[in-house]
Amino acid sequence: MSLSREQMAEIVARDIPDGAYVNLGIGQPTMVADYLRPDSGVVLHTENGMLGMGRPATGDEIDPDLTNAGKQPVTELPGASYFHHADSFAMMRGGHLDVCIMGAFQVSATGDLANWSTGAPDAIPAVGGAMDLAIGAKQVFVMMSLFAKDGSPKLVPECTYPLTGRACVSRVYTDVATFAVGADGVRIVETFGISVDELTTRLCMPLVSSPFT
Amino acid sequence: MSLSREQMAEIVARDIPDGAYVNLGIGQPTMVADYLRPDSGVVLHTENGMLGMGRPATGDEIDPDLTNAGKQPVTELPGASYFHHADSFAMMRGGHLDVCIMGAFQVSATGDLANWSTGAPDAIPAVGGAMDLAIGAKQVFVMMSLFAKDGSPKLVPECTYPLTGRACVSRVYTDVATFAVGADGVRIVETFGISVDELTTRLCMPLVSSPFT
Amino acid sequence: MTALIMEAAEAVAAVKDGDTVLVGGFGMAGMPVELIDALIAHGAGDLTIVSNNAGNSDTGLAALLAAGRVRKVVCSFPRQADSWVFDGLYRAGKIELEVVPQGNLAERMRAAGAGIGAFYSPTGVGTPLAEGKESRVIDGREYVLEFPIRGDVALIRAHVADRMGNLVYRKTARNFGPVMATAAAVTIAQVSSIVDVGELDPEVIVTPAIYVNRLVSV
Amino acid sequence: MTALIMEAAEAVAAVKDGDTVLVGGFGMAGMPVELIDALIAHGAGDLTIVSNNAGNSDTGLAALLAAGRVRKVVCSFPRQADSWVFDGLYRAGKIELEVVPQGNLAERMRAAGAGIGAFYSPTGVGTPLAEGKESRVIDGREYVLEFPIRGDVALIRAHVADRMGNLVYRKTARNFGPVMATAAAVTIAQVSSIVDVGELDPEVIVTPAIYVNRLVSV
Repeated sequence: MSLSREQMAEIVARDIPDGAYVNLGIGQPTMVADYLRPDSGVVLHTENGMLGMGRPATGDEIDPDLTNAGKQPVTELPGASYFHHADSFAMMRGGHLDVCIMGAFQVSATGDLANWSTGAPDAIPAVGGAMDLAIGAKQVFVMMSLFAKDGSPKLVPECTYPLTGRACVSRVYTDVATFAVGADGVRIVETFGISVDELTTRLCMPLVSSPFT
Repeated sequence: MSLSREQMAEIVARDIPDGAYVNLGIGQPTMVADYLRPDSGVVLHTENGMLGMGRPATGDEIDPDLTNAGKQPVTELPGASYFHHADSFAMMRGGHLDVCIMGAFQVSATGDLANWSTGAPDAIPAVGGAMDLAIGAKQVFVMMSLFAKDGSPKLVPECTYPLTGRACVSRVYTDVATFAVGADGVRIVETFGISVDELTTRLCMPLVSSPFT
Repeated sequence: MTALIMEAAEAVAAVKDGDTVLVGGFGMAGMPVELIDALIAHGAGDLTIVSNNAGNSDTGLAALLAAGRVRKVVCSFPRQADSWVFDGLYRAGKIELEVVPQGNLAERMRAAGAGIGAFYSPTGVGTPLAEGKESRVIDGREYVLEFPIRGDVALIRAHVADRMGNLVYRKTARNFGPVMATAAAVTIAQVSSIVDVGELDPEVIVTPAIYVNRLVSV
Repeated sequence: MTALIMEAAEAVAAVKDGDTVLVGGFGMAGMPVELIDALIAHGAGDLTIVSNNAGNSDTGLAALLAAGRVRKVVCSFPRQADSWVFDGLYRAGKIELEVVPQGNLAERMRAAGAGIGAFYSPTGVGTPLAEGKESRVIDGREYVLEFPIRGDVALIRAHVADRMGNLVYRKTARNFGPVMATAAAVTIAQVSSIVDVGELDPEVIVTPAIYVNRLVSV
């Protein structure tokens, strides 16, 4: 059976090393925080200038001066620190974050990421920090459904949407399979309710089916 | 009569605008601090990461963690702030200091500064923050004796010593005259115990003798 | 020179028609709302606004845009759920937009403040936002050449200032404030309170007074 | 990963022969003396040392140099009244020297930590220290292209750390520490005390724990 969004978040959380510095971007990836063990020592970074971000703020905790990258109110954990935007993006761009987790429109066989623009001619372009995160973190994990609503795959030989970053994705977590992207191509790590044959058929690209090592 | 070092420092201090942010470098220019009016609002910067530097520390005030660019113990004034080296030099390089005051081996007719190396073949090169200060401050004031021990002028048509910075000096304060360096050349602002004729004779370069405006 | 303490209206009178104005804030956190309102009342137009977003709802930057004062927006993320004012102007061809990746936006302003002529950034390589820009391979990695973004005026919000202009911020409202303060010819900071010189611990000052020209207590 | 608390000897075992080691301090302020002593005892050689100065008197960096462990020094100001160890080695042709203007030294390390491929600096233009370097005129001003300086290990001194590795400094002893912490693969900080997580105010942390790998309390 394919995975729910919650199950995907749980699987991603499992793959984050203890003590890692992690950026969860905005939207779906922020659900990963719910599945991190409290004793994992994972420290969350938010691009608007904070390490040690805690869970979403509720009720009296809400402070307009303390938000995440999605501009939602959050809390502060012991050991947190604040810094300005240039320092925050220096931290990202300089390769200091261990993992960042992002959504995607498309990921290519070589790890290219497209997640900021569908290239629609009437769209208003808006990129935020996505391009900085894509090229900055030591590992970029993507979370997405493997197929679009029209059934077309989002893991593709080459992105047709405008790129966010080149050759930057290392893992792709989807509802039906997890993939590792490496120098030798895309390897299937695990499948959920779909056979490798069906995956290979529906994805118009070569896949390495051996277990990820 | 020519000026003592103290008198030169006093004259330089007089030309620093109230409220200016000023770097006094190391050595002789630090004497200028003694002649700033306490109510002048001038704020001293030291390149090792501080605004609001106070007078030299004595006795129990001496703190090895609080020194000036010459590594001498200093004090902290109310309103001081500390910052790291990259921020300190960003402040200098970014043109935020109003005035910096430096010594010199030579200053050229176009405001080139040579104050870090005599170019002697056996000298160990050492520049410190001089090149950053030279090109960073809005105005660079030089304090020096006008003539070397051998009688040769240190204000010259072109520097023969290796440069610290190009076209960066705006004022030259010497024991016998003060000069302003501008687009039209070097103007005599004031003389001390020497006639303009003698100055012109001893300096092998054209001088504008009209009062500085 | 030491910062001058002013009313908002007097402070923003520094903005002239055609100026580039850096506006702090990430969403509402750190947004200098009262300064923007004063800028709207002041009336300067033909402005280029550099800010992370392009206004939300009908207030603040959105109101400045709605008043027709803005020629161009330089930002990382103009399109939001409540950015209808910008969206309308953009679709009507009434406003220019330069989209800059957020880190390049911050770093380009940092470069302006730090006297850096240009820098090679790995962000945006291979994307449409690098089109037409110089690139260069350094140690096997490709970079895009990015140039400084300078402001004529910066409008920022901090938490507490001392009378000299030293600033501290509060939590993630710090965001672009410290960077923009370094990048503008005139920096105007609105703060929640102004204390006497000496009341802020020199170790914790985030923006030294040298970067702050005008203070407005709101 | 969260910083590990170690003895000095264990911490500096991260240094390997041939490494580039960034060493904090401006004069004695911020100099990680105990870490340098441990490095001397550790024995790694063929090192490149990046530091503002090249050692004073016969202790610390000077002792490391005297022990013959250093192949090259990258610094802004090697020559001081009490730099006789360096002076002797240099004049004997036993040590390489790269003199870098102090601001370029700091900015090149900052670039390494910030993922900047190279940057155009106005410092040094027209001087012997820019010879052989690329230059470029931007907006009418000439700049020199400068490349990052990365360390394999940074040895720095801070004032207080929490157990995660967050650091605060003291007065002008801050100097190169925060920059070097970002520029090395492994950053080792010696501190006067280590407190529990949560005891440092998040607003005043200068070096976030992400930049600190090993802590030594001295």
